[in-house]
Amino acid sequence: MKISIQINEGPYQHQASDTAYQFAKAAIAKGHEIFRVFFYHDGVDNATRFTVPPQDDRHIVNNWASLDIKNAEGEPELVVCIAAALRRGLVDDSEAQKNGIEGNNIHPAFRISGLGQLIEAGIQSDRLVVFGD
Amino acid sequence: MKISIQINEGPYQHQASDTAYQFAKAAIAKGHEIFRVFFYHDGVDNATRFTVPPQDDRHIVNNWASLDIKNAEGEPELVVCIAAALRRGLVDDSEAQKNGIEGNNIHPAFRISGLGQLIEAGIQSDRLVVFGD
Amino acid sequence: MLHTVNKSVFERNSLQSCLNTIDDSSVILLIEDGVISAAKNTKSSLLADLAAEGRVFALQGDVEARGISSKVADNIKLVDYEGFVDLVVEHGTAVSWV
Amino acid sequence: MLHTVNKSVFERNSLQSCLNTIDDSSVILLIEDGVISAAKNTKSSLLADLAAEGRVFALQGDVEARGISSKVADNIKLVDYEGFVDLVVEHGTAVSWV
Amino acid sequence: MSTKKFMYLNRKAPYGTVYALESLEVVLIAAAFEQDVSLAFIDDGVYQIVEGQNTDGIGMKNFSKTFHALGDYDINQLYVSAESLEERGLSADDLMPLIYEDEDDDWAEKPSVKIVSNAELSKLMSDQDVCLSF
Amino acid sequence: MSTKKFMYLNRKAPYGTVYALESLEVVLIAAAFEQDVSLAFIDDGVYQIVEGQNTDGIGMKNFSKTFHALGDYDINQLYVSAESLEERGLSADDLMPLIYEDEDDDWAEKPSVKIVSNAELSKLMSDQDVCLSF
Repeated sequence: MKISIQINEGPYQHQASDTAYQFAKAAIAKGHEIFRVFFYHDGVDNATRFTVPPQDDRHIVNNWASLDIKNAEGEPELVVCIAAALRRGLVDDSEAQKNGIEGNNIHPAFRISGLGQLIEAGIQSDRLVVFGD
Repeated sequence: MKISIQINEGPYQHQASDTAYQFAKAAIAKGHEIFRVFFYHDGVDNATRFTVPPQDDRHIVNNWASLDIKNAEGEPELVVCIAAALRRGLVDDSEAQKNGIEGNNIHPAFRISGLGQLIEAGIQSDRLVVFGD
Repeated sequence: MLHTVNKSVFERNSLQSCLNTIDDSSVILLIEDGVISAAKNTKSSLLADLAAEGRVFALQGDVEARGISSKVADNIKLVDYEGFVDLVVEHGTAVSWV
Repeated sequence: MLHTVNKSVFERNSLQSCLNTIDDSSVILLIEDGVISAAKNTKSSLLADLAAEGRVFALQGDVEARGISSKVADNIKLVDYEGFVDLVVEHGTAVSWV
Repeated sequence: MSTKKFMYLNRKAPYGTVYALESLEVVLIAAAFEQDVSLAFIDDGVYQIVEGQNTDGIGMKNFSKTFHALGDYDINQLYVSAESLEERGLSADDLMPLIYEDEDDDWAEKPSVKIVSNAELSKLMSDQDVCLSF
Repeated sequence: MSTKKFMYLNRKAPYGTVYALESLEVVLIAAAFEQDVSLAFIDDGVYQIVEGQNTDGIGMKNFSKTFHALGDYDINQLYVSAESLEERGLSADDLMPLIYEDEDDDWAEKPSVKIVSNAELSKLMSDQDVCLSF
């Protein structure tokens, strides 16, 4: 089955991202396809490459990256909402340049795109499951 | 009176940071001293210089920076908890170097320090007010 | 003491928890979504006695933002952010029921 | 339908809201802090009827994390993350009471 | 693309958290996808469409007027829980008069907001393919 | 530095949110400042000190054992709401046996956890100079 996931909260503050990761891993193990993971609201903060958790704790960003969820064109299907990302300071090179910001913090396993990607995930997938606060 | 503030949530997702900012501005207007603002939990995300809110919306990070809260030595008293910051991907040059991260995202009006700064704020201030989810 | 409550009484237990442990001289300030508890509704009775004693305040900006200015329950006093600061100064230790 | 509830019945209204609108064939999965509502307590009656019909599940990892394995109310079934996936597959549209 | 029934489930008050605003942003984008879109306002979500919101005092953007634009995007199924309104001491008169023009009825102006019981909401929800929660 | 009475107010369950863990991190740091420190566990906060937490199944760090270290840092005033326990079907026996060694009583081991009524909690809170909420 094709399953998509929406994540509304950032890493560590809420369990939402952890639960969604465990769910995605289990779905893949059972032979399902994760069509897309869409990071919305504070969920965009799951996509930063600046995270350094304590050594004895899980690394939520790397956990997501390790699932290596990509589409047929090889693009990441860990998708970060652009509007939510800009509001909260999660940028890639392109957005940094457009907005006069020096640097970027997006992890390469994720990509930034529009909200249409969430709707599309709802249309294309057999199931969409939301994880939030 | 000496007043300190603890902020537990990031910008935009919750009103906590907005309310705390309005409270701090009003306190200053009434002649009180804001001894320290301590950003903890997701509150650390208030300190990123990467934020680009929509043009018709308030810029929460710049709002805080505009209060220009400094101590007698000219250091910012907008203090970000280091443990919480590293977990969530908010870094300055020094922490980036220590942890092998290329780049930084801290806004120059803030500084990263330890949790002891929160306890010290409680000891030194006449009041400590917490804003959260 | 000053107790701040920032969530709606319909969504969370924080107002009830505050009321469970509040002492006889403390006051409550409703802020953010907490002002929803200031409106006349099926749970108004929770705050009625304290409000009658003049011990319940609500942040005016938050009341207006939620469009409930005309519905604020009797005896609940509206304050602005400067009034919030005054309450913090006057009432000593501040407890936030976040 | 599958309804997930991730907050404690003591803290938030989400379980009650879910129960207000759930239809006769839907099931509920308690996850994260939602598993607190799976423990025997003063609010167990809320879920008793649905549980007796075999329509209430709780995520085992979350139950164990909170140290309440021995207190899970009668008829509430424990599942792991693979069981969570199965529930999503079997029950169609998923509604999250976040 | 196939047509699916999408429901946007709104249970949070505006301003205290961003969910109401960012939910509205999704709904506006969703309009372009020509799916069957409905919005449900339950619990404190009903405050999102209360008339007379004024955010001057809190320094935040008042996005409530954007709800008036939904009709122009053919989004005209806004369901409000009667029980949620009543509990909060609110009635239909307290809500914004949101309308749309019905192209099948000579563009007559009709109300977009329907107040329904929780039992009716239950049926509506059971009928959805996708439920996005905010 | 002057000595103040600090209370750490814990009202959230562990793991669902980070507040419990990060509150404990503050308390451990606070020990170095030689203030009068107490912790209150109210509402779902009581689950923070329930015995037998096992996080193997959720991939998160089990930090509950850290509470046992508090005694060594002279933090031994842990107040638990009796009403909160009762409502949740919990009793004193369900809590971790947290202890400290009383240096004024020949290092006798004593319990750090005191179960108190909400009325007693109210008095304790009124006595504080600083209340940090998590």
